[in-house]
Amino acid sequence: MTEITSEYIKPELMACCGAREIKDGDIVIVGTGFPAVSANIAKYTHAPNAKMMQESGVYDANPRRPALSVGDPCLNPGAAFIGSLVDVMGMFLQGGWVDVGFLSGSQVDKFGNINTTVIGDYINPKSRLPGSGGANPIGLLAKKVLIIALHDKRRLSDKVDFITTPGYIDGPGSRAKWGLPEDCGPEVIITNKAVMRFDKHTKEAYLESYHPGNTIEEIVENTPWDLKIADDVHETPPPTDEELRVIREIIDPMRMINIYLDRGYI
Amino acid sequence: MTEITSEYIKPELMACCGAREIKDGDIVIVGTGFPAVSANIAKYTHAPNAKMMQESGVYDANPRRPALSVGDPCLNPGAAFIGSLVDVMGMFLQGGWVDVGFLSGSQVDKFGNINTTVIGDYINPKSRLPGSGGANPIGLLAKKVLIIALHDKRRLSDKVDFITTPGYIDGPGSRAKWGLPEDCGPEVIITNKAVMRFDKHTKEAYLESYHPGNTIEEIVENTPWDLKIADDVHETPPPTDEELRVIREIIDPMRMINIYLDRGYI
Amino acid sequence: MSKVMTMREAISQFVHDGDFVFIGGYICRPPFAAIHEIIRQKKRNLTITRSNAADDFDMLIGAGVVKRFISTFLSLGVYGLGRCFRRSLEKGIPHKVELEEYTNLSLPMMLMAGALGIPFVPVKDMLGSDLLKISSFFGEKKYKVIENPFDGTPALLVPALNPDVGIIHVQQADENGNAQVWGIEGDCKWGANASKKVIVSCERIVSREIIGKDPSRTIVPDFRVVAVVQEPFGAHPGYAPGFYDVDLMFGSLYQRASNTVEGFQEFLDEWVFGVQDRTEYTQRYIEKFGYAQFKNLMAEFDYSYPVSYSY
Amino acid sequence: MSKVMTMREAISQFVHDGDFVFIGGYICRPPFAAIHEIIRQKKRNLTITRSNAADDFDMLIGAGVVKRFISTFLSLGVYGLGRCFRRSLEKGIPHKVELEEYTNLSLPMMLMAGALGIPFVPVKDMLGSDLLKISSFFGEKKYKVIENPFDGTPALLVPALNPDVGIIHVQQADENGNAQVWGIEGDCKWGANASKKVIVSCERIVSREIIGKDPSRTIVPDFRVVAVVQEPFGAHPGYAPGFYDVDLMFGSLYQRASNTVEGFQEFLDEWVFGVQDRTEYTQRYIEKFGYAQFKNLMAEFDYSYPVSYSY
Repeated sequence: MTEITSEYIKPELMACCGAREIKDGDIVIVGTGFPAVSANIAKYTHAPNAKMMQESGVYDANPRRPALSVGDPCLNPGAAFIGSLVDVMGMFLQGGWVDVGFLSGSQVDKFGNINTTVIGDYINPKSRLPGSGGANPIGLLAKKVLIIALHDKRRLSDKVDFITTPGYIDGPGSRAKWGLPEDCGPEVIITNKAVMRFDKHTKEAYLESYHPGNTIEEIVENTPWDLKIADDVHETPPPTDEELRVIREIIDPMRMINIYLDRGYI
Repeated sequence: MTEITSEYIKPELMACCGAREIKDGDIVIVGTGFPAVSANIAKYTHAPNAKMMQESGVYDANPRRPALSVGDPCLNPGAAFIGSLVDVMGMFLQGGWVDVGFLSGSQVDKFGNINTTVIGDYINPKSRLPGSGGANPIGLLAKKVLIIALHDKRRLSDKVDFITTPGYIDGPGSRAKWGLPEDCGPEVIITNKAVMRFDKHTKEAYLESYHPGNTIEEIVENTPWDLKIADDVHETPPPTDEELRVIREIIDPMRMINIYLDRGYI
Repeated sequence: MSKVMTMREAISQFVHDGDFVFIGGYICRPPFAAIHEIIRQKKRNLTITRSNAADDFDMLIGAGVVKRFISTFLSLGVYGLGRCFRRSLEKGIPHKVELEEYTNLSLPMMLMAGALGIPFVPVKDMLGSDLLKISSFFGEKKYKVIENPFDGTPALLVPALNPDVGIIHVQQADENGNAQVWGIEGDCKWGANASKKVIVSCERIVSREIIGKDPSRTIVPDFRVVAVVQEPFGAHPGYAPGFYDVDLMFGSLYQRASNTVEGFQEFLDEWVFGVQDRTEYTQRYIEKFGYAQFKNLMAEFDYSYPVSYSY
Repeated sequence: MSKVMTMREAISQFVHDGDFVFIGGYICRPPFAAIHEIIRQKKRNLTITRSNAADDFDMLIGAGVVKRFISTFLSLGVYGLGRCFRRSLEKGIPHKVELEEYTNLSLPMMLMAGALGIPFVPVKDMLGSDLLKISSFFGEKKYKVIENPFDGTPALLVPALNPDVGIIHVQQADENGNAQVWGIEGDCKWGANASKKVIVSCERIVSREIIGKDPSRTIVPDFRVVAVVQEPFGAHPGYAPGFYDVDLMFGSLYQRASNTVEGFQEFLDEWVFGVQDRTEYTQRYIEKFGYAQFKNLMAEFDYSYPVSYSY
């Protein structure tokens, strides 16, 4: 039994921020890392009936180690349903049954557009990224999208180089132009410094809360757009003892979450 | 061990006529009754690599009794593949992998069009029939279609009341008008009196062979169109001892084929 | 959060007059207990659908609960034609059901499209047939022929279907509704997943752990399911692989009864209205035909080999 | 009519320069033995596809066998980005692969459409994204936006794909090619059935009787299959449920090697060109890393419950 202290690492706080966006009974499509940890925190705390699926074809897995990919072997034994990409991405996601999707991106802009395709020119890229994978359909078809990003001026952007996954595209009304429902789309950007929520009217991300140890000034400085600040801006509530217990004892006893420290989530 | 005599009943002869149309390695979509018996005769004689499927989702079943429907329980244990209607009708048939389809109909016309929908007016039917089921797609999408019918002026017709399953529709060129390949379509009508084959040019069924005991005159008289007669018209070769042995010992030891006698196949 | 309830509760809560209902199974796993309960509760004006309909759909039509039928086929198969179906269409008894007719390719594809959340799907059948000349309550929206924008050839499109409720009978499900099937699937997976809510009738309720031992068998996940009803013998006189054989005796008993309006009514009075639920139905069956006959239907057990999903 | 042969024979007979090849699996059951053999035989100008590509596709690109890639994603996941993929696109090493990019919804749907014999299928993703602004060798035929003829709204259509050959690795198959899978399916069923011919690589060849004990597990029927190759450990360093775990050690070994052109070439020289077949590969693995490491990858066995299809 791990002794719980109120000390925590940033990735734990970020995972808790994600968990708090999940309601009981939500169907959540997750990748690996944060999303799976977040959804599991929710499941083991306030949302016991939340259920997860992975795009590879798995629903309600029972992994005994944190999955390292959406195709991880640990997702197989004990799942409620295993099928195909078409089953999960077509029948469940495109069919309209997914409440929450988690996405991360190498570049995220103020309207929640995400770039996982290319930095620089498409034809002659400065840096070629993996591509959409499941991100584009998750971003368009999940009812609520939670975005995870590093908080700096390289990862956050006024306008992404390439819209792999549309958020609110060019702002209010843009989704409707494409026949996409206006009430779906990105909900928050959870970074290693802050939680930024999307304004219902302007569709732009504003500062909702700053993480303990981070300041508003620091955050504004590291955000490439003219960041609006909520009237009730506040410090992000730190992980509760219960949340930390769940992360450390149930979800990730091997502390695989530490790899995010190396990736700059500090 | 049944003693084989050269005596046989008409349904046995008709089943053999069907079997002789099947080539080794053919994929055959079958319903019940004749089709299944025919395909099995072929499999146990000249076409050991012919394989059967049923529209309900079964491929290469190993029934230990003749199936009474395409959903018969005996089709389940031992099959090579069991899936869905979409698997068989979509993935295999529409996908272009079925060589031979068997159909029967309450009304069949000279161009091989089949009616299994309605006798009389569609809105106020004289007699309402079951409908297409799998017949229409089998008729359109199997490379070769074998039709089973009773030989009288009620069942055979110059023009069916309702085209449930198109054969050559109005004759040469009609299938092309609908974008259907010209080299597919009905091959023969096997009746209780004769084998009528479709002319490659006129697309009309002509008399190829008369069954032992039936005369050309009788056949012409019971055919409602101006039946052309092949230059080499001949008596249908009776079932061989081997064919009868396969029917009686392997495929249908319970002699369920006798029910066709009651249905007029004499 | 258990969704286990009686069939009476499930049908009463989730099947409403005027609903569009998908009913899975064809001889294999027809949800007969649910069908009897729908008749018993005198639902009205239902639209029903399935590829290949049989005695169950004939009975629903004869009982007067059906207004519209999106159909491909209705026959009692080896027993002959569907008598109630014919009386409805030929003589308007008890009333004339409206038909929208497709095929065993196009209708399953329409349910697949519904399950996949796409608005329509191309199909290659029906072309050149009179099925394209008739339409009923779908009117102009039965199908559309467009120019394939990729190559200019004609393409036939059929619309997606999304029934209000799907009803299937399966071998086993857990109390949340994860439903598992082996053997002929028909259009159960696509039809159920196309439906806005699903009622799962099953031979046996099993634990979530048992579902997790073989998750590739699950055809409907629990979040699509609103009710789970344990109904052993629930597909009779159809069959369930691994549980019982088709009951030819009872099938032809229904066929003979349904030959006349009176006979059909007597059949309903005895087997539907005369019993409260599937347990009483089975009791009556055993009392009337003998336990030997009942026992004779029970499947032999021919084990598959276990597999492992572990790593 | 047995189709059993060696991987060398299968790749040599059925994969030709310039072919369009579907390669199933994503960490789960990637057909690595086939992939190594394709590289060993120095195939050229292949078009390859799968939803979610990983180290296997990276290796094919690095080895120079790929001309075109119908893609959604390529990453080494936990190990990082695909180095050969990046070198190809950023620096043209060994040459610049042409990409046609879709998503993990649209590409599987395109393979499904191909398997179902329909010319195109509507999808609801990609709208509003720059994926609709780029096209490569498909040109105008990457997608079409039409007016949905049923309701006048815009509908995005993507074309069906029919690869020349599909290659999958499965748990078991019979000698004619009936191929059975348990666990994550990815796009193996639709992708293989969309292909004109299928090469089945499997952990074990079983009798037709064993297939028949559980026919609902078959994802590809024998008549679609041209070659059956028994390749135990054939998905390594990916995994096969019930057989072995993913090999993280070897995965990061590949990642480190592929960081440089030289390292990548040394990796190929050792693990692809330096062995004749999967047997020699496995021998080398055990000699180099020890039997304990090999044994450690072997799956624990966690039995499912048997079912019965009988009546």
